[in-house]
Amino acid sequence: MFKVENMSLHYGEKMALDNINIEIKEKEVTAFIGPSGCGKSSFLRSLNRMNDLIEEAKIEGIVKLKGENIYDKKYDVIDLRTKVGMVFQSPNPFPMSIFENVVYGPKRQGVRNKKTLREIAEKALKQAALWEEVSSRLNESAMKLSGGQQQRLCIARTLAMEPEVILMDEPTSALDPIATQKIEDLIRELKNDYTIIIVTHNMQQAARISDKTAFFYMGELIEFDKTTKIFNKPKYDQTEKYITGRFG
Amino acid sequence: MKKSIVSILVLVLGFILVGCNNNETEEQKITVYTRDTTSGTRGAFFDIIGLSELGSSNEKLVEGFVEAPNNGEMMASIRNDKNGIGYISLSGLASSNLKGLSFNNVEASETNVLSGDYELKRPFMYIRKAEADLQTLIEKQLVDAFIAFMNSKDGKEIIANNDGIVEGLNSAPTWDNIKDDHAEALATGAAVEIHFGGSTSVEKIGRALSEAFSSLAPRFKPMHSHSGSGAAYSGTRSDGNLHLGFASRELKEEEKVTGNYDRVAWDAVVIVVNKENELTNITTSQIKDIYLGELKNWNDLNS
Amino acid sequence: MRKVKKRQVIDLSLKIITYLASFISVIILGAILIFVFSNGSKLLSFKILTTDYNSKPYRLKTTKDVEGLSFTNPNITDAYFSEDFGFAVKDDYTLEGTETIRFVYIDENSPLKTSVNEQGDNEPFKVDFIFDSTMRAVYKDGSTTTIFSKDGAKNVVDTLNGAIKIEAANVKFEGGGIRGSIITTLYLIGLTLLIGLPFGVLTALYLHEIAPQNKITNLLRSFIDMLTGIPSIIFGLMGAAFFIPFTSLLFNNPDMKRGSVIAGALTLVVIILPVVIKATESALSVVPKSYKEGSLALGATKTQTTFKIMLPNALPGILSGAILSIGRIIGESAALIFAMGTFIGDNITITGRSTSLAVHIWSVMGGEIPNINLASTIAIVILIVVLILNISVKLITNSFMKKYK
Amino acid sequence: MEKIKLRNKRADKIVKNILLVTAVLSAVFIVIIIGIVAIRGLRPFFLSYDGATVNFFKFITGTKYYAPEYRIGYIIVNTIYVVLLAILLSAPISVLTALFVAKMAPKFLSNFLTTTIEVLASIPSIIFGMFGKGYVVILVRNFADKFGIVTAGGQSTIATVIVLAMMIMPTITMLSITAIKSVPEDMEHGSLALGASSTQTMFSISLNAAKPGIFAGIILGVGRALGEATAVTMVAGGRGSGPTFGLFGTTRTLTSTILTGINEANLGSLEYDIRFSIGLVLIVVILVVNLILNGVKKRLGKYYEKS
Repeated sequence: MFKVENMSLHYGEKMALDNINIEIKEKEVTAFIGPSGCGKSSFLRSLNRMNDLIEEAKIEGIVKLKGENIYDKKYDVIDLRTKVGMVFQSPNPFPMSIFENVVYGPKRQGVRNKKTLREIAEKALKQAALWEEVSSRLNESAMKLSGGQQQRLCIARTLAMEPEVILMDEPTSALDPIATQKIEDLIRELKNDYTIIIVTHNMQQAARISDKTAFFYMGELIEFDKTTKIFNKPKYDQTEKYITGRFG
Repeated sequence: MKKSIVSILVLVLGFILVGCNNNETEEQKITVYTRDTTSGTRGAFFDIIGLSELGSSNEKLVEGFVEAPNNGEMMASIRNDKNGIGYISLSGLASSNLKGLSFNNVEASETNVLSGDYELKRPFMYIRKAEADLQTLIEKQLVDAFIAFMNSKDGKEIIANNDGIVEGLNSAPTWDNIKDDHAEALATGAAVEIHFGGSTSVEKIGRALSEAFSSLAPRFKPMHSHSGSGAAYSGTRSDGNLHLGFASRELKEEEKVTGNYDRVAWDAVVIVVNKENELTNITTSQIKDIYLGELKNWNDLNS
Repeated sequence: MRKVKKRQVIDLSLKIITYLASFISVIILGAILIFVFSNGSKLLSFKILTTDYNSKPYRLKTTKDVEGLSFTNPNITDAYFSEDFGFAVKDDYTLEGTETIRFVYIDENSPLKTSVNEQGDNEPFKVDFIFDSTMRAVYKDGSTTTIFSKDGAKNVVDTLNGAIKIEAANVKFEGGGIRGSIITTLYLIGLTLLIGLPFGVLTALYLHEIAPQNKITNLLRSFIDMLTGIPSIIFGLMGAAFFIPFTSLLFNNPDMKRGSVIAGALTLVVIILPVVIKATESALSVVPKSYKEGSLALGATKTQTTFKIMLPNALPGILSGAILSIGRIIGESAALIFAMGTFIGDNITITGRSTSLAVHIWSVMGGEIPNINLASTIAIVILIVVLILNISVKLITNSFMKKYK
Repeated sequence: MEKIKLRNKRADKIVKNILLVTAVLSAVFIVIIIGIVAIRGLRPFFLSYDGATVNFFKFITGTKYYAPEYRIGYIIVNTIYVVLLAILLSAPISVLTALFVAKMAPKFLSNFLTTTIEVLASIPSIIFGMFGKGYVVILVRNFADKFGIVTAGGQSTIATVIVLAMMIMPTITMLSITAIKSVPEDMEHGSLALGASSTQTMFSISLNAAKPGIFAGIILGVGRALGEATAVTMVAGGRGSGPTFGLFGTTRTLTSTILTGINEANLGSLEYDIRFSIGLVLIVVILVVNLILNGVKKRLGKYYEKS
């Protein structure tokens, strides 16, 4: 799905990512772990060019999505974001009804027909395991939902775009354990249809739900391998120290 | 939310269209201008052309008439409206740069007014507040002196200088001969506010007279506030705020009851049109039809 | 690809509409400033700021017989010179744009220099006098001819040809200046701040520092907030119905029943009260809590703390409140038309009637022929003062904020 | 030491009471205002002015305004009509300007525009009136002449609407700018992440989320437009009858009726006191309009209260 070759990222003079090389397979859950400020979130945001919003961010190297370099001038960023959805750390539903939130994406792409919109909404909410809780009150304000429900709503609206990849930037750090559990089950569900890349502080979470794990440290990709291998016998001692919680 | 905004918009546009189409758009349509109901010029004008009931009510006036609150607005509107017709005081014609029409083939000039040939003749009158209603003696003395000055040769000269038509200019005594009868009024002392008001047609003459008189009587402090001839009577009643009110029309019977009134000068009402209008004369029946709405277009007039 | 194209077109058109809309405000400000400065600059001069509004009329007559005198013609362009009396006049316009005749030259030993006024004291004709009334020429045989100003300047000189005296000459020193209104505006600012500022500051101090946070205080606060919602015309009605009778009783002067400067100032006090209170309260809330606690900890009473610690630190806020009030006072028109009337005065007294600059514009624009030039000149004065006030408020609030950042 | 402490305590008490009195006094002014206007305003309906008492129902519903029956029914309709048009004209422009300044414009341009709007906001209403009467009215007249439409020298509803719109635009724009700037950034990122373009995000998210703030600005604008007197009187034309819906017909609002001819009216006459009744009606209209708008704002805001 993603092929990244010696990519680096600078915020003005400060170097955030240094010479990252990674390849992310389809329909797998890849977790990015590492101490805060190690650049894992910055890297995640480069995959759907959300870093473009920051003026002084400068990207070098190649980031290929299914063979095409997404930082190529001709590559349409809108098209990229319809393919690569993103869920943020704290839930950010729009100040509209639940229904409007979910169909927001498709509407912006020009889908107008009422029936298709209702279908998309139902499918996405079911996928996000939110349908039963909200099916009767779709016109109510999304702001009234609980934290966990709101996060699942954000996932639902991303799914409504039928993306190929879903990026998740510490999706459960703002949620209580029960809601976190629901999100993790949901991610296991989604694995069969979508490629998921998740940034997390919670190593148990990474161990539980991810197939592959990448360990970042000080802007460098230290180690990238199967999750079982990383958590049992990591190749580099930095990874081992971080996993056993001696620093970070 | 979007639906409600759209509905308001449609509603408002409907109103605008409804309102808009009652403004006729044919080229030659006559726009009729008139003064407000308090104006003396209006009263005199409608009385003389035989529509006196129009003097105080807009009931039968032509649809779409435009009301001007004073002489200045009337002049400004007709100056900017090629199809406009209205009436102003002869004393204002010179400075109005509008075209004055002759009435029944008699030109509106001083001689024709004095001789009576020009029918739209009307007096400039004044009413003074009754002595009993004045608070202080000095106010009475100042008003007496002012009226004496107004009727003196000097006063009449000033009235003539402001296009008022005066009789007996040369026979009137000069101020120097009569000023001794008003010694107390002309003495120095604390300023006394004397309020003038009433007709806007007489305002120019009123201000010129009061300005000249204030150089004669140090205590005399004139305050002018003119709104229309109607205020001449109401302003000089006991609760009114005027010492002396001017009217640019013959006084009604109930306005003469106090007996403190007289004529300042003669004036005339002249029918005016925009400079570009080729019309030069108008008859009584034509002007009546225009104001009643029977005659709507300029070309019907010339036939 | 067709769908992408359509969206880009919509996006572009929305962007263009937004660009255009946002420049409308610039166009409006530009139009207003150009209109005001182009119309107002003609009359803007030191003279207009210092001359009275009402012209000073004189009635003069020459005393000396002019038999056989003759004077040299100074040949002033398009002016008419009278050899007999040694003066030159020309057709001109007054400040208010009406036609008049103006004296442009009077010879040193012209008889007009020794003319006498109505009370008999020596009052010479002066250059810049205007003549828009009548005078009489007196001839050797005692006969007289009336000279009308409406017949123009040339006629004045021609009629005086061969005359030996001038009598009953109504001339005047031109008015049209805005000195009176400027002084009235300064009186208003002074009086209103003198009464309104302490009132507002004390109220703010009470609400913010002393008042127990309970229902009554909230009620007081909501009443004061309601004051901001009242339009200025309603303040005018209140001024006319409450302050005018109150002031004419206070000074027991019946002449004040049509309004006075003090009645206007009191009305303005009520208008600026919420402005001062809000500015003071916001300044008080920025002062760090630690100052207050420090003072109380040292045994100072509540009021001592308020006056010794809180008030001094809130002074910049109060100052910006005062400046905002000045802006409101200068700009106020509807309320003052009711409370002070629209008579433009010259010798300004607290109990007398005159107009502020804003109301001066109102009465000049309301006349038969609105005098745009004079109104725009006054508008320039108001705009300049308002701009200076705005800038100073910005400077104060910035420095005040920096101090506590 | 004891005496001083005693004196301090007493001084403290006295000063506190003085402050309380001033606070109560400043709060009492609003009661005086409403009271005075109400008392003087209701007099024409109860007392007789040399024989004429005004019938309240005719006063509220009539379509002609001249002595001695003062009917202001049509004036109320005119006032609301003019203010509504002024809002419809100025709100879109203000909101778009605010969006441009808050989101689209480069730094120097947004500073320049913000200063322009601040200067416009500080211009007193009398100068707007003067500009209206000296320029806008002439513009309207020339425009109408071109299409052969009759105007009374240009004084008309459209001129009033334009002047009012110019005056309330800065108020709405400034409040809208703060509202749009306070929209949380992650909401906008959320929209961008769903493949919405930056323009789409601005219009459907930034504007949408800022709606309560923008509406507050509009409510303030309506308040100012309803209360404006001098500028409106100079351009409205003072029509004596019937509600005017035509854009080029002269009109008359509650405030211009109160203000016109105030010098000539004799103190205590019906012509003077009727202005207080109109003032009372104006206060009621402002209260009602504010209640309605706040109701709409609450209904509008139902999507914003956090759970």
